Amino acid sequence: MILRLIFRRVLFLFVVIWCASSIVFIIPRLSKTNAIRERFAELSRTGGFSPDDLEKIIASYSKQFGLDAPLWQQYQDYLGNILHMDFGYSLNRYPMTVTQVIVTAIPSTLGLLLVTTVLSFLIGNFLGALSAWPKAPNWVRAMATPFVLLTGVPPIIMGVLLLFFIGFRLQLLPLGGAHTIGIVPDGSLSSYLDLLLHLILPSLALILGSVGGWVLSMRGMGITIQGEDYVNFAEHKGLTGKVIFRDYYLRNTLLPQATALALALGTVVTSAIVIEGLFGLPGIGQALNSAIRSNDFPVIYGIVLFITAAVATLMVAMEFVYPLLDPRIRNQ
Amino acid sequence: MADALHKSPILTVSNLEVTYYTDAGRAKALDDVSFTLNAGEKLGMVGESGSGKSTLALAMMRMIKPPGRIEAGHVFVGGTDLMALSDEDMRQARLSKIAYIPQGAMNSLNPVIRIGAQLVDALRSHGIRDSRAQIEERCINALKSVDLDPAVFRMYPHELSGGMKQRVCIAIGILLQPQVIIADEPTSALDVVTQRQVMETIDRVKNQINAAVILIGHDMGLMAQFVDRVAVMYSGRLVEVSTVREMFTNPLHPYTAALISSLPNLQNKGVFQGIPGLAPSLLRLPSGCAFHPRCTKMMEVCQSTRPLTRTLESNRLVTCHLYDAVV
Amino acid sequence: MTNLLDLHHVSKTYTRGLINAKATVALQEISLTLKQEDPTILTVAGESGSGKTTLAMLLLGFITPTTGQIIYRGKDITALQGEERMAFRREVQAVFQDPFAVFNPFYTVDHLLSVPIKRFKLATNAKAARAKMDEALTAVGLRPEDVLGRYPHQLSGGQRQRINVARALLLKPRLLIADEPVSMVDASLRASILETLRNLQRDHGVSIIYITHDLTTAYHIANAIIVLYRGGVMEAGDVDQVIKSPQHPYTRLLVDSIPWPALDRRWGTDMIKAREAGSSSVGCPFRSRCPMAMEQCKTQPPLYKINKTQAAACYLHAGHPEIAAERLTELLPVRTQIEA
Amino acid sequence: ADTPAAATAITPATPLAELPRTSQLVLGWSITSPIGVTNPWAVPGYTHQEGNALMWEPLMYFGIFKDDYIPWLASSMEYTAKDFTALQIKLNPKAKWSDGKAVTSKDVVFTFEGQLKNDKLPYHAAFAQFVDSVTAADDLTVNVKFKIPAPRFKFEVLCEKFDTGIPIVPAHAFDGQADVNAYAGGVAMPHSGPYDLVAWDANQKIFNLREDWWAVGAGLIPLPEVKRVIISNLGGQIGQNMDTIAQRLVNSEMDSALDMRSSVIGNILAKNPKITTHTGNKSPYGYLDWWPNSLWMNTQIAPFNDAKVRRAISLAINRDVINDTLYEGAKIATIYPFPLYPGLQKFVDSPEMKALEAKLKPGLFDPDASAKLMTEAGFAKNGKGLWEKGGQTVNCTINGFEGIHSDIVPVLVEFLVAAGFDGAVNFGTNAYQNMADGAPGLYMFGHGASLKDPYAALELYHGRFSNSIGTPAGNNRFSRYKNPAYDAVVDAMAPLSSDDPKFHENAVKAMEIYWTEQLDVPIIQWLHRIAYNQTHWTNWPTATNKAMGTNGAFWAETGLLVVSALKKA
Amino acid sequence: MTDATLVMSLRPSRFWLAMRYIRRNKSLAIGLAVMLFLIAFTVIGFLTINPRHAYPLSAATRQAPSWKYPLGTDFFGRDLLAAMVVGMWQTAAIGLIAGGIGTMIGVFLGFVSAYFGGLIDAIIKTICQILTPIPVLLIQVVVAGSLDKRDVTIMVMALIIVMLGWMGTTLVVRSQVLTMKERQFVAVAKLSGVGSMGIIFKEIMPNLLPFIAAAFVVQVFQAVFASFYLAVLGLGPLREPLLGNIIWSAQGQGAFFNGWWWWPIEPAIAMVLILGSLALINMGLDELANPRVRKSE
Ligand SMILES: Nc1ncnc2c1ncn2[C@@H]1O[C@H](COP(=O)(O)OP(=O)(O)OP(=O)(O)O)[C@@H](O)[C@H]1O
Ligand SMILES: Nc1ncnc2c1ncn2[C@@H]1O[C@H](COP(=O)(O)OP(=O)(O)OP(=O)(O)O)[C@@H](O)[C@H]1O
Ligand SMILES: [Mg+2]
Ligand SMILES: [Mg+2]
Repeated sequence: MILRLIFRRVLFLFVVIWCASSIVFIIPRLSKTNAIRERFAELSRTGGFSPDDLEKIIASYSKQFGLDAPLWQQYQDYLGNILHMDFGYSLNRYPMTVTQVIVTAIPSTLGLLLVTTVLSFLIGNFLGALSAWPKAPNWVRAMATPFVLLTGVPPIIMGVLLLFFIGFRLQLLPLGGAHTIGIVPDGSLSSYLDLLLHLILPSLALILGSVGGWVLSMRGMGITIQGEDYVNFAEHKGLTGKVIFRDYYLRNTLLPQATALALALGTVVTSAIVIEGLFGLPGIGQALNSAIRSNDFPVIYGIVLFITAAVATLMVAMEFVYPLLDPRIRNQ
Repeated sequence: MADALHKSPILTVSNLEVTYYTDAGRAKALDDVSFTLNAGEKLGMVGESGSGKSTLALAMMRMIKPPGRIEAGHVFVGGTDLMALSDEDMRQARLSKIAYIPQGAMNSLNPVIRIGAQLVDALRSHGIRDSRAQIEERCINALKSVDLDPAVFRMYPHELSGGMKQRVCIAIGILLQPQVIIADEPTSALDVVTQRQVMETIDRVKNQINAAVILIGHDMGLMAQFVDRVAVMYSGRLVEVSTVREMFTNPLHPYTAALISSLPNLQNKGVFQGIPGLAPSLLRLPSGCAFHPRCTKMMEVCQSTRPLTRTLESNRLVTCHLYDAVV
Repeated sequence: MTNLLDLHHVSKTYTRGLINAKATVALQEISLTLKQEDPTILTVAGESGSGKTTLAMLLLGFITPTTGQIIYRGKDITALQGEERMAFRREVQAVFQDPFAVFNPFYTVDHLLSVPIKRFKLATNAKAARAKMDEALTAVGLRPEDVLGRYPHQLSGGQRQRINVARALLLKPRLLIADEPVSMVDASLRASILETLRNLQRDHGVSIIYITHDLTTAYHIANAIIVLYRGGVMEAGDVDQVIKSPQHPYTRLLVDSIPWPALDRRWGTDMIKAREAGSSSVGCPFRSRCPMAMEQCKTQPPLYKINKTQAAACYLHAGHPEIAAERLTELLPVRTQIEA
Repeated sequence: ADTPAAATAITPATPLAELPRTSQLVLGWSITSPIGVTNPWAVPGYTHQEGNALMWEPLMYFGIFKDDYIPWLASSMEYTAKDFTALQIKLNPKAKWSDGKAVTSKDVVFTFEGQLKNDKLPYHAAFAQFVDSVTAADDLTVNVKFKIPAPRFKFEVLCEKFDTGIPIVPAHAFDGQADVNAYAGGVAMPHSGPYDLVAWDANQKIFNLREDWWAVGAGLIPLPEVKRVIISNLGGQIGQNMDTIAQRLVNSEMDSALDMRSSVIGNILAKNPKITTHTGNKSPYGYLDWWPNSLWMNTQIAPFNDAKVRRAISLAINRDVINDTLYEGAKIATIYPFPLYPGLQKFVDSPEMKALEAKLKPGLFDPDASAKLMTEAGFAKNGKGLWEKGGQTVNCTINGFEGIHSDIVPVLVEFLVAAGFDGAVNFGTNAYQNMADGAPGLYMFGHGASLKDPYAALELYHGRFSNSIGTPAGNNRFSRYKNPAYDAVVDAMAPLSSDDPKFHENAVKAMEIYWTEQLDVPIIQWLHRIAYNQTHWTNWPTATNKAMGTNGAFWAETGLLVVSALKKA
Repeated sequence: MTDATLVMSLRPSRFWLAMRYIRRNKSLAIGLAVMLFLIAFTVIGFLTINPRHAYPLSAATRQAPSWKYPLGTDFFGRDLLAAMVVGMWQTAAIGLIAGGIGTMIGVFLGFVSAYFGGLIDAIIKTICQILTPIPVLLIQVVVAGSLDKRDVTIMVMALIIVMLGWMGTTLVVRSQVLTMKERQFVAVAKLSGVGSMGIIFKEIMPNLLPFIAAAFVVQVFQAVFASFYLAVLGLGPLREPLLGNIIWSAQGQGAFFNGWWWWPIEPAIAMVLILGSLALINMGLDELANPRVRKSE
């Protein structure tokens, strides 16, 4: 029974990954662009190549990367390789493998995104729940509207504004980079503080850019729940506000929000593309951005798949967490 | 002993008045409602839908929410005026002095936490600092007293049937042995067999803790089976309060009379006698007595003057011009 | 003449979930006949979950039986097409329990009445349609100008339910399924709605299947009664007979639990046995709650004909002759016994 | 599959010694190359930019502003045949690899033969075209035999300048490497340059000075004062953080960084007077690159096969506006397909060229003349004011590259739209593909050919590169132009050295055809505007400080010369 | 009972009721007010400016806001006032096209899926579920990055955004129709002889209008957001003065560093106003569609 469920979920996971991989495989190939050629154009523009018949080198490399095979063949190989967890080499950063590109980029992104996503999730949900709660002080409830406005400020704009006012005008915080130049992070306290200092602005941009959404959705849900009979009955029972808030509001709203959290991690990577670019942080967003701009197919596939798989896995994992959050699901 | 208790009412409601301020205008949902209740007594509260029964219950709990407002009145429970309490004291008073068993027991339990926890949090919120084991024992006793298996303590609401949930709500209601229990249509969602079980349960636990019970509903049959006295509401006013027997044999108010004669019973098969006309909207109440457009005994005075509530012999209350002279 | 309605061993089983199918038997082997020439009011009673609504949905053709057939005027209703289907739609109508839910909140209440007039072409022009609507509303004691043009939430529950009845009146169906038509209406209004229903049968020859868990109203309106428990027929017969002298332990429990609005008929003093969860699908469904359960009850008891107008499915009556399920209807009286 | 050779990070085995900021040089750059790749043959991952040029050395450098060769691993390199078919290389006897082994002719032969045989290496095509054989005469002497006269081979291939030329690689480092293209190299790779890679992660790349650098001992150069070079990763997309890079330079976080937009560099200087540029604190703040940009087009497809249309496009472009609006008055707009380095400046200043220019007016902006030509070519304006023939507008989508063209291309498009050409911008990832395929439209791209004389640039339009439609054109040969008369002129130039009068005569002829036929539309000279922060380091290469004569870009092949010449402030 | 009131308050005959309602529903009021302001800005703008000035080389360059150029000009010589007007209009076009098509697809699939059920439902639902964890914007970036920029017009941009933007609406509509389908008035309509189409369009659809309106606003929000995002990355139609494009080109020229703050800030503010008002309207509509939320106000 439970095995069957796990089997079905894993199957689902595979289908999701297959769909995502097919989409990312097909779309960039719709234009006839030869990734290798674009790469060599880049190289020859920055020099290092004799302008003489580049085409020969291009043909040679196209062969090595299997780009000269018929599309169908490429697709098969591609799927086969994915099954082996082998995304191949980056075209752009050969002989680095796609896995290495991701592994290099992920710590920075993960550190930034995980922290900001979780923080904005917590802050947003807390404020959202509060703003929906009739017993909350008026000023807390009034905060909902500014937060809705915040949902209208995409992280990139938030980043640009923060950079302009705090970075340029006030010169309060570092303008970019993950740490002070020349420091080799050695795990010491000071190197962490240095890192933290550099991450304040990008984190703020990400948090402020996404917290509004949480406030909104949590508020909507909180208000819905507030009309539920069991909340009324809780008041009739003479429970303290704290208990009602915690056990009757939060417990019941957290469930759908948890799924949304898993999904949000996927969308936040998109914000990372712009934020990492803006603040010169070498993470997965940057890796993806430059891969897209240089037709580095394997890296594009690798990253999109990685993120999709991560989100899908989280979602599936959530389904196994649900029963812990909501006993009603346990029986099904 | 019973007699001694009967002498001093455990619950006194006086001049309660509630208004809802809606978009469409003001609706006076409770107008000058007063009655008393003795310990161990069961009062039925009947009336058409929208006549203000639930509003009365909520007002007694001080749980009227905006756009509603309690405009005036007092509710004395065992000598304390609930209306005069601070918010915190009122919170404490709920469940410990006056308990409310909700209308929709189906949805009144938090679906994500165990039944046990929902009993425990009620105790803890009332400053009970006993050990875990003691508290658990107390809860299990409460469950047992409503005929539930102690195993229910560890169950979730969705694992219970409607009748069981209703009984859990009753168990919560008696947890702190309140002096007054208000049950708002506790069985309208249940079938007759379960309904009977639940009513019997309420009766039994009431006897255990000697509380006064107010049963809200519109099923006269249920009232006949269960309560001692019946209060009839019409458009936010209490039009009659009598014992069941008196009400069935000698209804005073024309509305009550119509209500009684519209009841089906085994003797009068096939006779249907409704009350003509419609209940008025609270927003546009007729002048004078709200019932006069439907009243078979309407007099001129009824159209212009609001009748006052009078206490007749044997403690019956009635609000009707017919009895202006009697007093 | 063909029968108005024939149910041949109709069963309905709900399965939930595609993979781990969990089956609920909602209705079991019901056979029933209604004659065209004898319009009647038949009550189907039973507690919650006994399959009453399922029966209504089957009769209306909204769901199809798992086994068995429903024959309407000689035709299997699942096989109806085109004209015949339209005719069936028109001739078999319903009044539902919740007087609010049947109104589309987007429209004024006129919608409820004007749509069928339009669809079934009951009137040739708007004026005739309006006249028809007025007539039907007046017949249920409403003043058309009071209700027409209003939104459902602007009317009281009683008014809404009466409009429902007016709708049934307007269509003059041959068969009316009334699924708990008064359970959500104030006691004071019940009487007038029930009266309208009864007039429909008496004056317009409409057969009514009155579905309820409320034996009081059943007793007052119906001629015959079928008592269901977990989808199976427990007892059937003349309504007076069954309610005044119930033979099946389940019917007895039901009747005992009715909160009669009478001072001389009180509930018994002994507490009744709580319903237990789960029961095996074989044997008498009431077995687990039955105070008189016997070893025998592990097999499904047949219907025993106790007297001319009463039968019960219980081994307590094993001395009486068995009666085949499809002949059950023969026991049910048809003519209304007017005004005692 | 072979084992992955690259790494995800290189961490120093022991913590790096603390150095004062004054001994460290911080350079801002976008590092996109694969971590751990130091092997010049790990193509296409390897790039000499991003610091690798500090590890590798060529036979000779060419100091472009000094206009002379700078012998390095080779002490001499001479053509030994009059017709430029043989070349002898003598190595510096003191040259050593970082592992202490001597640099010998074996390494040179290995390097050359590698390029010749391995068609994945960047100079394979050049070697295959010219080189017949490479032999080691002794440990320090290498003889190269050419198949055909190769007068420019020494300069183009064997010398490092700008971003071209090849480094010599150690033969022994490749022993046992199955696939030399997949070998990353890492820190283990022996190299001849003075800086060792010591740390590399996503944020930065750190090099330490190896004080036993052979060139110091050989007396080529004093010991560099820069003890450590930190290349700080600015992130991939420059456009996104141009503001911050400029500000960080002003804040002296970095000593130098990648080149700046013309709109930005002036402000950098204004905000920090310690910062200087190639031209000091005066416009145009930069030095000339070898990569003048033209609007190229496929001269084989309609309507660009019509010289009138090509000329009309040129006439629609207002080069004064380009200079004034985009480049703060610097004279950037050009009419030549080559950069005006000393040798080429001499060429264009010759009376013949001046006369030709006066006659043809190649830089003229004249919308009326443009319109006249278009009408002659059979076009008429449609309702939207765009030229149209047979229902087709002139597709003037300009294919270009966002990172470098985002200032100029939008302006060009407006010129074209204003003159009735259907202009648009394509900074897509297929821009280069379109150029290579010869898709309709205009291609903004450089020439990257001539440095000393116009031959290399003029050869780009030779008919032998005129691939037929459907096959990709070679890099920088997007014109696909075919004209026997033109080919004859260029062929005549090929075997001649640049100072040959015949060469000059033919070059002028070729330029006449280039302009009249408008083979492409020259737009701008390419400038590198690099900020040099003198807070910590001085003696940056500038127009007046030609000591090393290089172009001053630390990321170019000559970057080692820039870094090693720096003096503490 | 309450959803009846809300539907009615949408009716023109209930204009004053609607006004009164809006006064209570502050987010809707503010959102609509800002939206009206933006529309007025664009419309009046189109009447007063020359759209040609939204393109480079049409004005003096790098002018700070002044009487002549109220919003200043940029490095390329665009009059930013004209650019704002045209950009706002183009943003609206993308939002409306993408939002409209997306909503139509979503509503259609949602209805088909829920109303007919069975295999169709299973397929549509599964597709939605499968596509949900795929980060849509990421795919859109890949798509936009892979296209020939010549082909990226405003319309194409909208289509890219529609491509993966319909699942949310589908699922919302589907679940709404599923509950709606079980409502008794549908059964009554069937009894009244109404056919499938009649039930879908005459009985169910009108009741879903608030949901569809909310879904539409969400779709427009997402479309505007996505188009802005792609444009900021330089993946949109590059010549057009899309708000994102303006920021993109400002960043490319170091506008902040050079002190041309108005260049990126103006489109940023415009975008915030657009997205913010959409979010507020969405929240307001949410209150309309969800009676419980409304009750609390
Ligand atoms: N939150 C509210 N806002 C506005 N009016 C309200 C509100 N709650 C109740 N009312 C009005 O107050 C009156 C009394 O309502 P109440 O719920 O007390 O009636 P009731 O007798 O309990 O009816 P029922 O039998 O249907 O439960 C009704 O007319 C109702 O419309
Ligand atoms: N759509 C359905 N899917 C699965 N099971 C169903 C469905 N509808 C009804 N059932 C089950 O069938 C049984 C009979 O249900 P039905 O609704 O007919 O009962 P009922 O007698 O009308 O009850 P009530 O008095 O509560 O309306 C119940 O056990 C119910 O849970
Ligand atoms: Mg009530
Ligand atoms: Mg039912």
